[in-house]
Amino acid sequence: MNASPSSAPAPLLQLRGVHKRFGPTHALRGVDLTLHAGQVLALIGENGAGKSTLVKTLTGVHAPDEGSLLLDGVTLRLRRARDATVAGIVAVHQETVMFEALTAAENIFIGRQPLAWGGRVDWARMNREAQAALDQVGAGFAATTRVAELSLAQRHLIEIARALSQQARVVILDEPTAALSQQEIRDFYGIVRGLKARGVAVLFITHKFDEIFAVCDDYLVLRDGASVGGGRVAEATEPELVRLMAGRAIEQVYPAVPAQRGPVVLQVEGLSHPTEFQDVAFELRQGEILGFYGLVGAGRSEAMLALMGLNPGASGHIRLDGRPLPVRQPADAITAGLVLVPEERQRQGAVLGLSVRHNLTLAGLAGLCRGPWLSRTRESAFAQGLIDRLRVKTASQDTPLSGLSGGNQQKVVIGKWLGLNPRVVILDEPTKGIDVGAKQAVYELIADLVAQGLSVILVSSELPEVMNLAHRVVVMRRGRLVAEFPREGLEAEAVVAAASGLQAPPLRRAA
Amino acid sequence: MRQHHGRDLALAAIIGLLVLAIGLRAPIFLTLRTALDVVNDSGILVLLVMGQMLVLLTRGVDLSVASTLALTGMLCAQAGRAWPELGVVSLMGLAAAIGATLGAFNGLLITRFQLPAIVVTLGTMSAYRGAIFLVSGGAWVNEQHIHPAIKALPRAEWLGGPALGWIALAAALATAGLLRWRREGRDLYAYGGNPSAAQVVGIPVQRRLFMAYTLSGLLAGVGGLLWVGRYAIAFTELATGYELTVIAACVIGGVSIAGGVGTVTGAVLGVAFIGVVNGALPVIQVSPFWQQAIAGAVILTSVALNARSGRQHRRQILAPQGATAATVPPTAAASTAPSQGAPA
Amino acid sequence: ADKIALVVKSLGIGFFDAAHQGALEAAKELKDVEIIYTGPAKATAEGQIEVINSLIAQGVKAIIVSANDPDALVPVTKKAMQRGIKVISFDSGIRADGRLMHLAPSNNAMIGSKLVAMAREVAPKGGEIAVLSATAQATNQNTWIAEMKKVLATAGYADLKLVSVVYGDDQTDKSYREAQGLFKSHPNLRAIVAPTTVGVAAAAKAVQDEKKVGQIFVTGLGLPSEMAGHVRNGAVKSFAIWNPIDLGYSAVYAAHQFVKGTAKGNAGETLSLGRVGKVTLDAGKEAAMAEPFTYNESNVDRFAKIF
Amino acid sequence: MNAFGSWERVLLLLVIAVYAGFGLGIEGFASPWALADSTTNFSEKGLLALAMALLIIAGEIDLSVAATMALCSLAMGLAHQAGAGLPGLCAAAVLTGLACGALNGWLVTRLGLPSIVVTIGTLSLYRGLALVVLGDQAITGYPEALSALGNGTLADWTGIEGLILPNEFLVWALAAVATGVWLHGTLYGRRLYALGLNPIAARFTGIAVQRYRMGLFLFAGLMAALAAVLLTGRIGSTRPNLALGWELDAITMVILGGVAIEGGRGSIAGTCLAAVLLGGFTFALGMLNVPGIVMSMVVGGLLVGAMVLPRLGALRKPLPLRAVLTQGRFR
Ligand SMILES: Nc1ncnc2c1ncn2[C@@H]1O[C@H](COP(=O)(O)OP(=O)(O)OP(=O)(O)O)[C@@H](O)[C@H]1O
Ligand SMILES: Nc1ncnc2c1ncn2[C@@H]1O[C@H](COP(=O)(O)OP(=O)(O)OP(=O)(O)O)[C@@H](O)[C@H]1O
Ligand SMILES: [Mg+2]
Ligand SMILES: [Mg+2]
Repeated sequence: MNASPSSAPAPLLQLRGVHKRFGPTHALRGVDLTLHAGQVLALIGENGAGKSTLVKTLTGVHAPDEGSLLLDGVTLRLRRARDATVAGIVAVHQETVMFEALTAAENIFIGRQPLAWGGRVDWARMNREAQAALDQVGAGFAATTRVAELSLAQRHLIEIARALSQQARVVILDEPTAALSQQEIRDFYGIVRGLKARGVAVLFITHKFDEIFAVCDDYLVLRDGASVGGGRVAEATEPELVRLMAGRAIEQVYPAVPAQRGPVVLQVEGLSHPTEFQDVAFELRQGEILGFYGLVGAGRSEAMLALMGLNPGASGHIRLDGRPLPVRQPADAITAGLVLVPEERQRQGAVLGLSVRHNLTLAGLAGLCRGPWLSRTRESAFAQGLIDRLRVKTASQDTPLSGLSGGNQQKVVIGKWLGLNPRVVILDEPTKGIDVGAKQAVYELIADLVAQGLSVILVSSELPEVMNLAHRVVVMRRGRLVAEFPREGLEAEAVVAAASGLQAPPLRRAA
Repeated sequence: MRQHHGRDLALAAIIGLLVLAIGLRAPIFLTLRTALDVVNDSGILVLLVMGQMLVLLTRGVDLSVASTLALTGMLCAQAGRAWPELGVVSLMGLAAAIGATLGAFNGLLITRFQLPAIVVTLGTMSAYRGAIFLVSGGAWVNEQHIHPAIKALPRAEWLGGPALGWIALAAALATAGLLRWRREGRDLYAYGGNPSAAQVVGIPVQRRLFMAYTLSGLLAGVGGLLWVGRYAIAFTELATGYELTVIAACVIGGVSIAGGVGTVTGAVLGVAFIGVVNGALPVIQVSPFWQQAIAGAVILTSVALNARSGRQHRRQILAPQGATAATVPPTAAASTAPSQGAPA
Repeated sequence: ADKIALVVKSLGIGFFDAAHQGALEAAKELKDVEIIYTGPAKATAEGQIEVINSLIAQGVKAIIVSANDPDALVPVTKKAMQRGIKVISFDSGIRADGRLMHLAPSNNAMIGSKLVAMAREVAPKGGEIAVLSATAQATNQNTWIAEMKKVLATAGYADLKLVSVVYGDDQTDKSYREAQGLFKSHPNLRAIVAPTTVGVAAAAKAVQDEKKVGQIFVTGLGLPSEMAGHVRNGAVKSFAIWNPIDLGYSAVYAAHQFVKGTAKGNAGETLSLGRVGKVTLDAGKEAAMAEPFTYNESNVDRFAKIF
Repeated sequence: MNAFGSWERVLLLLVIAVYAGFGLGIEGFASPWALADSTTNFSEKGLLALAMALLIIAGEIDLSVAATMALCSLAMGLAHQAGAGLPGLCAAAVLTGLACGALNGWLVTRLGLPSIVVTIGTLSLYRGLALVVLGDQAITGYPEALSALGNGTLADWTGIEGLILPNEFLVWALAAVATGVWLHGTLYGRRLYALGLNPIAARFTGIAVQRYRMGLFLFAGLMAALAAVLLTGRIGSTRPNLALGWELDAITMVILGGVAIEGGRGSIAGTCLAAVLLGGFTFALGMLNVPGIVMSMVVGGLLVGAMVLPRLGALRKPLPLRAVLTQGRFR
């Protein structure tokens, strides 16, 4: 089941029958993979299919339980992460791998700084070379900038520069564009093509189909830890890929959203913060999905945190059902029925050390208790209900959340609010880094929610998502609401233009 | 790093003011003699603080330093008594070796078994202390039995300056060099800043941690030899509780307990601060009963100030003040330029 | 053999180790006595209580204790006495209701005047003196300092001025620093009196390091083995200590008589202490041994070999 | 999170082994009097350990608990000198304990400082204050009622001869049960674990993180006050060095009890078993006349050994105990 490129003699990198187990989880079950010089191979699969695990075995972070790795036809044993780097295999990992207190240059060269006489770190040379690598990826900042001062997207560029500067023969990109803006993604494609032209083999992991079709030559699909198909991208179609990934056909990614909307539920006025956003004002109706679009760093997440009382220094007026809602801390908002699924899943949403059950019941615990006393039976019944409803893939309720794949973690994080029967759900980038199947599940969930009369604020940087789901879309740029569009007649260009500030379209209020 | 300069300057200024204020009350405090006393008194502390700082950078802590110091001191004193023919160099080597071994044992437990440093060193703190009792049978090694070379070392003058000062300076420079110019040192910052990322980029994490604890032990061991020489005595309770002083100096000097942050300059200033306060309290005749309370208050104030200065500035998303006037606010733009065309 | 326990403030103190020697000597003479030498890890009353509890459980016949706190040990020693264990204190006493007798190494007034006399010896024409004590809570230290003050207030000592009392907490580095502080704040200082073994050694070292030998003299209570070097280099002219060996020896003799029932612990009772002689209990059921013995160049080396 | 997991079972076996082994091996150890006395080795420290366990599970630590005890005892002394009776003394201790806890909590929650640094500072401060007020003095002569409280046994107030369990032990046992039920049986306890594992996510879930932290420091102050009342009653004297170094003993109990120092894992049962284990063990060593310093060395070794042993098992091939140990909390 190998991706076989059209014209290439000896493969550069080969994986044969790789197995990896984490306790009871069989994450990789005999994966075979072949990669040629100058080839861009898309590795796709649902959440938890084993993609990141595969990357980690390729880079020496995990040792495979079985199977072998061949470079230039020679078996290679990777004992530590260093060994992979030395062999020319480098990765841009899914989680950002950054040292905030250090400069960009140091981040690029950490652990392999150029040395001058006497084994001293050669700072001058390091800064010079780092600057060159940064310029190559089009980063517009100095190599001596401290990472703490850089944005998320800029940090990603550093990671890419790190990979580039290692004279890599194999570059692995694990969802590299998740945090990049449209423009940056286009620049990024250029970088990938440049690598390809230099004869570097690229393993590209993504959940975005447009990327597969834009830059990849071949694809390999993983499902449940095994390779289930592959071929040339040019000959593939999106539904086909989806079917391979999910093991079933998914015709309709975006569900139909009921059109009728009720009275105004949430009213926000004059939401401001000294440095982050100003005068954010909007209304939300019952059964409505309000899309919040903007480029990364537009301040949407910050504004949402303010609604939850999580952003000290913010001020403004919030009304729920016409009554003023003073929000001083999250509990105020939550009791009133306003809940948030935060953007940074691992840091803000999930308690990774706690089991799936306990994560699911954490928010609604009071409702599952008898008085202050915990009730095991109620808890596990409640958790099982949510696991079934959201189709969470987990070995058991007692599995720690850390043992689940990203997408399944996200389901759990969303799921914990549903037992509370909230009035308004704020979803901040709810599909970041999750696969089509899971995405579809999340979308269906959203549709479900509004059908039940809940209201949803959908913060997203994925335009199709916003355009297909939202009743209305508001656009934020540099901390301000700059435009508002009704669903009918929504045009992608206009939305993107508003978000990037290319033109200033009139602010229209949809009634 | 730039922020740190500001912090170091502030601390240096505070120390300067403190010295002046004390000098006003007791002019004798402003003499060279006092300065030398403070230097001599702080020399050993600098050694320990350098080691502790390496460990703190990795998000660890070494609570066993005082016990390591005392055990090494006791063993060296006994070795000096048993073999009077030993020279200062071999004694120094012995101290370094013993200290490094004790530190390496901590490091081994921490890296090999992946145990939390605070617990391991809490355990070895008691264990090493008990070992002193076992090797000495509880007996003191007295002034007349301390090897003359050990006694002479901390009192020597090299190049017109106190030997303790030079040794401390050497340790500080070596640490600074390690942290600035060696990969090993940079790796400590990286690991402390983001341990899992350090693993991913291929830093040999276990080896670096092991190094940090070994060096901490080594420096504590050398400190032990100097301590025994300076006070010409070795006994079980030597330097009990000194680990808190060491950690306090680090904290005052801006080394973060949370790892990844700290400079040698800052740490040395932290030591200087403690040295000045300790040296001043007897001179200005503050009631001895106040000393501990003052020490606590100083630690609390300095961490509070630390937290204030170190608080992450949040990002500026809104265009900064001056710039807002230049760019027309979107609402205004919308109302004045409807001609640009509505979407749809 | 009858088990007699010697509970000291904390282990690893030369003075008590010497007392242990004396106790063993007494045990040998008394034949049917077995000595248990023990103490807590830190010099606290709580630690001693734990130790005494386990001694009670062992069923020792007598407990001889040097208390870290005169009051705190009373409940536990009362418990011990209820269970038939004879409790006496030595060196540092327990409150009267918590013991059968207290054997003071010397009487407090004697120690006070001895300390002043030794200071006078190095400051014949008068001058400033200072006291370097152990911890601020140490009962015996404070009693002695009070006694010193009484003596200094008398006519013959008007020219000796006690300018400061500082505390080295029985820690070497702190005592050393306190001594240095004294040099600075009192440039005319003539003598430092340190009635504690850690303090006297540290102060002598400081005098030597600061090259003040001959200008400032250290005196106080110390062990010959610990002080011999300092006497030789001149920082110390003389110092005193009661004989800890005799103290341990006598305490065991006293305890033994309680165990055998020959002593009851009534005021006025006389106990015989083997080779040391006899003591008589005063109204507070205390007995004092001799005046502290003074050591100087002439005899320190001889005694340094013994304790 | 489990109230009684495999590590607790190991501890229970060890407790049984220690008591049975020493009971047979040392004459007098198994007598009811000795057993009752042995509880004083851990009862007051055990109170501190209960609070410490909660704090560590929640990702905090309080090194100032023992110093707080000294200050509480001082407050009792001052109240006594002002003529207060037993209730007044207790009130003084409790108020002082809560005040100390509140200061710790305030520094941690308001200024956002790491609790280990804060409490190193307040450790010095509180002890220092006790020293400032007391100086070289001790306060003694407490009312008989307090002494009766500190030295009494169950027999004294039930009137049943032979029930010689000391009051300290009873108070500790009651506090342990209450704390255990709270931690393992209520939603508040559950939230504590979430807090220790990921405070940010906990806050996002609506848990009033800072209020919990503040509450825990207050609880630590309260336990310190309780321990101070009992200890002061037991020894009838207040000195600045009261309970010196007990914070480390309490932490040792907690860690040995299987609470993970990085937070989020551990149980009250484990903490209590460790307290009993250490208490019995040190008492037995005391009866063997092992010097105190060697004892603390052994305890230090035990602490490290308890953590290394399970991992040794995991590294080598099967050891008999391995299955039990590796499922413990040290992972
Ligand atoms: N360190 C680990 N311990 C235990 N289980 C793990 C670990 N890492 C991964 N797994 C499990 O292995 C499986 C594969 O996970 P992996 O992260 O490779 O998925 P993925 O394909 O990258 O998913 P995603 O698209 O969500 O990133 C999952 O079931 C996951 O729960
Ligand atoms: N310079 C930076 N430093 C740290 N974190 C940053 C930085 N820039 C962006 N981020 C992260 O990216 C997130 C997005 O920023 P923000 O909330 O301001 O904008 P947004 O419009 O919500 O963007 P997004 O599309 O990522 O949701 C923030 O939550 C923050 O964690
Ligand atoms: Mg992944
Ligand atoms: Mg965002």
